[in-house]
Amino acid sequence: MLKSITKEDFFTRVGELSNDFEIIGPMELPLKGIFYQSILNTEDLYLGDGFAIEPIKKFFLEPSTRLLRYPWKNEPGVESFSPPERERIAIGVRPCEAKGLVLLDSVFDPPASSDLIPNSAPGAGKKSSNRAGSTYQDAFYTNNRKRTIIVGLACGRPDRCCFCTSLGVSPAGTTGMDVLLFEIEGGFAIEIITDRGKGIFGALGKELSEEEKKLLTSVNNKREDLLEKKIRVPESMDTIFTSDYWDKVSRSCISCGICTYLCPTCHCFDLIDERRIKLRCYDGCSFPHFTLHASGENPRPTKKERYRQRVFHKFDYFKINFGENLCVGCGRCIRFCPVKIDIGDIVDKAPLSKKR
Amino acid sequence: MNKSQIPDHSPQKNSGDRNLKAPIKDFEPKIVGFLCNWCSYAGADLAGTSRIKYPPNIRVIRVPCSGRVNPLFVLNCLMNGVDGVLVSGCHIGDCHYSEGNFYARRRFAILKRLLEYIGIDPRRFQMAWVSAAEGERWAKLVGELVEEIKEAGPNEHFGGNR
Amino acid sequence: MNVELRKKAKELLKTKQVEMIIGYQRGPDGISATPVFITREEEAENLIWDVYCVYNLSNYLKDFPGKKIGIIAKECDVRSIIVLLQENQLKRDDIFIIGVECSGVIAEHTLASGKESPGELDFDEKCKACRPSTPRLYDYLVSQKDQKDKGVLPEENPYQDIRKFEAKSIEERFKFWQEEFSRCIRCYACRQICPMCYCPRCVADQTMPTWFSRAPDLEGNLAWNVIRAFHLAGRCIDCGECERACPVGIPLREVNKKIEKDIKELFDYEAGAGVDQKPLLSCFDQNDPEDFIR
Amino acid sequence: MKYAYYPGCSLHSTAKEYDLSTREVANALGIELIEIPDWVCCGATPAHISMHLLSLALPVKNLLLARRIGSYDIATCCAACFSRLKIANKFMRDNPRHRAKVNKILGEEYQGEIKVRHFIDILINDFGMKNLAPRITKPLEGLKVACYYGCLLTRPSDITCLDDLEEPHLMDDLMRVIGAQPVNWPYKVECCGASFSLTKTEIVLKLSNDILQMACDQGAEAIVVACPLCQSNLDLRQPKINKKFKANFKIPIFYFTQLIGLSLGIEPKKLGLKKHIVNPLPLLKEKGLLG
Amino acid sequence: MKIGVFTCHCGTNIAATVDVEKVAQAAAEFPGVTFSTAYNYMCSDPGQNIVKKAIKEHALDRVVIASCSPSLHEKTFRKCVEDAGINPYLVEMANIREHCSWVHPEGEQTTAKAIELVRIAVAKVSRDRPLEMTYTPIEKKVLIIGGGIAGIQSAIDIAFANYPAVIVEREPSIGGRMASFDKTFPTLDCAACILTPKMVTVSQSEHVTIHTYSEIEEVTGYVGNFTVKIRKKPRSVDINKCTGCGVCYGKCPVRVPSEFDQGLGKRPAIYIPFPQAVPNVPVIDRESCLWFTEQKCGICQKVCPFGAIDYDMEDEIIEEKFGAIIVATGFQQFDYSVYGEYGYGKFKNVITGLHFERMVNSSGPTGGKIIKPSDGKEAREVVFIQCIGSRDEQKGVPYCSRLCCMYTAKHALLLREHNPDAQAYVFYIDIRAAGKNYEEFVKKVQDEYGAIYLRGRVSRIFEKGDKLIVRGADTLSGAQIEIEADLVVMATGLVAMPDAVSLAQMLHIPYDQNNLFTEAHPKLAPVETITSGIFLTGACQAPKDIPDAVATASAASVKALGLMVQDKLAREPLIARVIPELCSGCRACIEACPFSAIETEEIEDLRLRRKRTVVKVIEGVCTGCGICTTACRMSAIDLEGFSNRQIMEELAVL
Repeated sequence: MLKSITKEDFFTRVGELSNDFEIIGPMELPLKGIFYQSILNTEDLYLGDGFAIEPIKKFFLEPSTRLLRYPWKNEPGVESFSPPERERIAIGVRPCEAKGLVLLDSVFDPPASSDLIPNSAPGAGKKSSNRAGSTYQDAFYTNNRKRTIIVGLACGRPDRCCFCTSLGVSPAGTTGMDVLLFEIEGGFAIEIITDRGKGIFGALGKELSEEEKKLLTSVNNKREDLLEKKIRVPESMDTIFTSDYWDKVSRSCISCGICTYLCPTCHCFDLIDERRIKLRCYDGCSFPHFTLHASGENPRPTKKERYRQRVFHKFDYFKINFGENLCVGCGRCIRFCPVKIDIGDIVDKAPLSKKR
Repeated sequence: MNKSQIPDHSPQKNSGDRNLKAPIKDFEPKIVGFLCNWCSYAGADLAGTSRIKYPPNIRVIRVPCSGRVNPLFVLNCLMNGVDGVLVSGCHIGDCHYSEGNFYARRRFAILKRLLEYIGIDPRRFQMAWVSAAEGERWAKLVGELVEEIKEAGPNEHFGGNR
Repeated sequence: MNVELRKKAKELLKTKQVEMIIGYQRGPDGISATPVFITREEEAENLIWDVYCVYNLSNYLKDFPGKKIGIIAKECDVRSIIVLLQENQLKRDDIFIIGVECSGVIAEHTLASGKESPGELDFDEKCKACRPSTPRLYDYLVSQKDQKDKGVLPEENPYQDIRKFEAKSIEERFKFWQEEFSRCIRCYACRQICPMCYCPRCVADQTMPTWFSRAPDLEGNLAWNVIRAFHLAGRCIDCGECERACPVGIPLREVNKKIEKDIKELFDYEAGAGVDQKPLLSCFDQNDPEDFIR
Repeated sequence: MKYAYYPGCSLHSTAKEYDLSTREVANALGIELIEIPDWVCCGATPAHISMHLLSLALPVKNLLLARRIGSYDIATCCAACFSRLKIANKFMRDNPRHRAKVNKILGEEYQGEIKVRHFIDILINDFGMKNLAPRITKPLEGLKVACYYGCLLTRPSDITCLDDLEEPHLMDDLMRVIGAQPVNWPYKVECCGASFSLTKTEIVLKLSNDILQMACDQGAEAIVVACPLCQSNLDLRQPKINKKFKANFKIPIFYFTQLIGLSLGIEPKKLGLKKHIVNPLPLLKEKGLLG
Repeated sequence: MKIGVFTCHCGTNIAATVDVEKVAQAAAEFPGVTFSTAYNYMCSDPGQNIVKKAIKEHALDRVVIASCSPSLHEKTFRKCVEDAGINPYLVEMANIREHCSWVHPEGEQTTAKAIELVRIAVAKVSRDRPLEMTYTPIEKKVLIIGGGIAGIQSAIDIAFANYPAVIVEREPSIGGRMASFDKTFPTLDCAACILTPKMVTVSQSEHVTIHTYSEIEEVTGYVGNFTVKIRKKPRSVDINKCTGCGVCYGKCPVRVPSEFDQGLGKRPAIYIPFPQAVPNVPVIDRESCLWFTEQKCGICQKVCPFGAIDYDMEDEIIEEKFGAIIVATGFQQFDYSVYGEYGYGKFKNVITGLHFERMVNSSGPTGGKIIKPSDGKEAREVVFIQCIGSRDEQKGVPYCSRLCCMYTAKHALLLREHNPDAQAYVFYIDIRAAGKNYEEFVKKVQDEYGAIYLRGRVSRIFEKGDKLIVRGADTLSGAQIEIEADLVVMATGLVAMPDAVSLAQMLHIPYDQNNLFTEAHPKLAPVETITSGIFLTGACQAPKDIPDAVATASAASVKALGLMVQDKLAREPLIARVIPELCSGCRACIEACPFSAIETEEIEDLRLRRKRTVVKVIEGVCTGCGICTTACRMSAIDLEGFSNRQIMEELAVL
């Protein structure tokens, strides 16, 4: 269903919704950038062309989640934390980030049991789905997914780091969205995708005329052309596992967590005990201690192995397990890398022809 | 196994929804004191043997030397809602290990200024020299600390979620 | 001067004085500079040195223990090499410092605004507190005859902003840092890019004991950022890399500078003054100030 | 070689001959002295015992005036001026509190950066004795002199930083270069009583008598000084001393610049040799140093 | 983990204000606590038996005693649990008496605090680690650096206990400063008469080895195990062949000023410093010997009946191991030539006290006549000036040299004895004669020997004719004084040897702003240094007269012997421990350690798969202060007994 609404109407409706929902959306902090935050005043919502620094992931797979607690008592015992019961609407989510959530679903909320989110099915027709065969559902992640309606915003001005089209994501893609907004003159074109979306915005706006629809389609088609960066994604990379290519491309890596923490699809975590609470916190394969064993042995002792792991997880292993690349081409890891390492380039230029 | 469910509120913590501690009127601050074994701890012992009364708000952690006190200990206390931290050692020149308090003095001069800069009330982190002969001084010091930290109020910025 | 630089690099590689040269090359965007690691003579043609060479490459020296490394270093980078030498993380004989005269580098974040030429771009904040100069330690100097006068002027009072901030109320100060630190995602880019953060296992990563929370909440973030700065006391040479690397724009230099100012005032100590300098916190003066002690 | 020249009040009045001879010597050696325009009192005795701030502000005022004509070191001859300017510089460098006050009074920023030099220092360290020696056309051979340094030239030594505190030798060195024969005597830095010059003259007479006596005992035929107050006490008061102590001193008191001037072949008239109470000309004639 | 908590009533000392039973009940609820009880006097035998019995019956493996201060009974309970089979370092004490019951009133709050103190102790004990005492072997030999009276006395004491001692002396003979003194105050014994027998004793002792004309080159190691390199300078005379017959120095054609006689007399190029020298073997001064300066002469070699002269002798470096080191390097005289008002040391007739000692000595260069060095005429008017260099913060040292008052008085007395017509004038600031019979002695010199004492400083000395004019103030009468003196004697102060700092750095012992070696504690450990196994005696620590030097020498010997008599050196295991995986090798700890107890070592890094340098703690040397633990940013050094985990656990339960 495609409709158009004025900005005023849209924000009024968001204001109404904030009575029943927590509104999450991008907010611009002067000199700092754009951040997804809990929005208390609808005027704070930033729906321009800029991208948030952190992806929407942090509201689903949280940077730290408190799982359980074991009090300082003689009697052994565990108290687990229950996921919070609050309904949310995430506004301004980009197509790449929404696609990222769908990819995360395959790990934390596998499709077999996830009937609440219709669009979460992994790409049909791919060679295999969920080879891992996992049916584990993470209570916290699933809860966040179930209780959050996603209102997307199509991209108007991709920057030089964006390469989503190379990963099958479109700047106007609807995967993972309940509603998608297109900025048009005087307001938004609004595409209602799911029933949940209809539930909150269904009564709003007026149908688009055929002409307007046509215009929108043509604009949407042009959106893809705005992307300068195109990369070639190989089917498999296992021929170059032992190549010294990895040594070369990882040399300038400083082993920080920017690329993994800001990635909409990275989902490695660590379980930590702090003051008798068990926490789940982000972890990243780029950190030197990522796979450090208690014995002191580390199977990935250098940047080379760790960087290769990151690329392989995204463009090889995940594909084997879930049939898709674990990358949505959002460009964050390139944009924010302090030493300008470009994963797109590295994948694109991987010397695949070299046989093992 | 004793298993129960406890609700967790917003993982995105805002300082606003921190539970305030007891109202300031009845506020009894919790103070942690790191005391060197040879002077300050012995001074506190002397206050005991001399039966000099002082408020019970201080918890003493015995360390061999003020030079043993890691700033991370102090930070850990403050971040977990302790209302005041005291590091106390031998007077300069009296250190049992001859130099420990010199290092402590330098280290905490920097930390104290840094904490103030970050916006932590300077009353919450203090340093003192108390000798083994200064039982009276120890008692007086604790009394003054408790008063000062009562004035500063509960350390409500931190530790509310723990 | 790039010609001279490349010539020297080739010579060093050819005569096997070094096995590798760490330097700068033009980045994929055609404007900015990125690190490059050169082992063959012909690669030396990629070397550049100009106002876009922001990075402190000394951070990479620890990646090649036992190897003879040539490194291109400006004054601030050299200061960090000096601290690394002080702290026995490098052997002087293992490194060949190709010093470059620097009259300031650009503020990299302003590149994003679409400005490109040096004239339009701002100089990095760190350069405003630094006198344009020749490195204090080098094995070979590439002088910058043509660019000398383009330098930024040293700030009259390098700690003016710090003093201004100190004058604010304690609540204001707390509110400011609470907001700044609240954005911290604990990606540790500040640590990883810092040449001084070479600890085999940072206290932030230790679990026996866990020193402070690893969760990116107020307590964990404040503890991390305070300790990061504290552990750099007397060691931070203000290369500004931490602040540049921070993806969420936390003004980390304002914490570092605060300590820098304090130790100057309290102990008349300046980081990176010389290879034989004793570590700030491993020495003392009988007359260190103690007016804060009761 | 250019210096901002601060003569001070004595050199414009009672010690005119010191000023004259200094300028002549400087001129002969190609040392350019630019007199600081509108210079004021250096803040000696009256100021520094009555108001500390004034005693700093006055010399700093002069230093600031000197700064206006360019960045030259200051040359001065009077030991008291030298001392005051040096002391002011030290305060301005090391004492932020005083610096702030003085700067506020004078409305200019000054941090003690201008160098204050005594003319002896300039001759020895800038011009150099090696360069001086070949210029000597009339060496003062056979003239036995006692170099008398007085109190302010070397004291306090951490401020003046000029010569050895107890056993100064710079003037002796200069005398040797110009061919005179300095005697070894113990009263080089004895007090001449200058501070009591007007209030308790009898003390001055006693102390100056001792100095004259010691100089004569050690065989000196003349005394060489670098301070207008020393000169006036030893020269002006000789008749009174002779009367009081029934002595018969007739020992000329020269400024070192006068003797250097003579050795450079400058006419005695230009050096103000006639301005002394004890006429030095008979001695010089006797020694054959006037022809 | 099975923790037992034992709460003590301490009669009513604790029980009067703390509900002890409630504390015991609360403790039972703490994690890991499987037994909790209270008793009237826990430290008594029955109390300790309760602990032991509970350990056995409840198979406890850790114990918390809630009672008094650990400074009182920590050792008691360590022993107690050890008897019951638990590692003694698995005990913690909660100080609920000194820090709780005695300082707070009776009430809820006090009991609550006691419970919390127990809680903290339980948390700490849960992170305790079993520790073992460490033992290091001891090399049974003592090194004595310096062969003056202090060093000689130390050697005699150690030899008396049948332990070997080695004296290293820089000069060709032992004896030190005392050998050049004439008489000693206040008894006026002849210095040589009381020193020489000691020199002979020490040289004849089978337990003492003497290396004269030798210096310390390098010191490594730690208490019980010092390795010392000694440089033996070439004497050019074979000490084993020489019999001390003296033919060689009788025939030597060279004459140079004698150091022993302070330049007042002359000696040949091959010489013994003084007749009683030990060893009685000459040495060739290569700087003045014609063989070495002009490659001619060689008379001594020709005349020596034993072929002992060896011109080709070279430096020899020997290495020995020692268990303890006694430092007895003594002092030097303050150099008074910094004083311009006293003529910068240029006046011939201004001399120092040591000159005077040689002059007044009847076997000295003047045969006991007190003369003016300028013309050799007898001196009648002699001015003594005290505090030369002492108590002078500008040009000298701030401290009082302690013995100048006494030796000046002695000199004034000897002056009159040697020349009844002479007159002594003594300028002083204060007379400090605190010692047995000292004040009496000074009084005697004033009353019976007519020395004129003038309280004030000398402002100037200058030569006038063949006299010295000494101008000074007598502050008691307020008069200015001028004395026409024949001789001025400077009572120069005692200052550190010129190379004291380099020796201190070699030994890793601290020194003060005057370069005097610093004792471990000014009152309670006056002969120890903070470096265990190194002791101080004599004037290298502070100015000392002979009785004090001898007393500290014996004290230092006893301390060294205390080490010698032990089989092994037992050390508390509460010391620092390095976690090599965390160590970066930055050596901040080495810089900070006051005891030099940390050194570097190379390890194989599993994670990096390469060798790298880290630090390690020298167990015998570490005192457990923990300064290193905070100097280490990466927390790679921990302190047993007060470990990071223990303290953080204590903080976690607050």
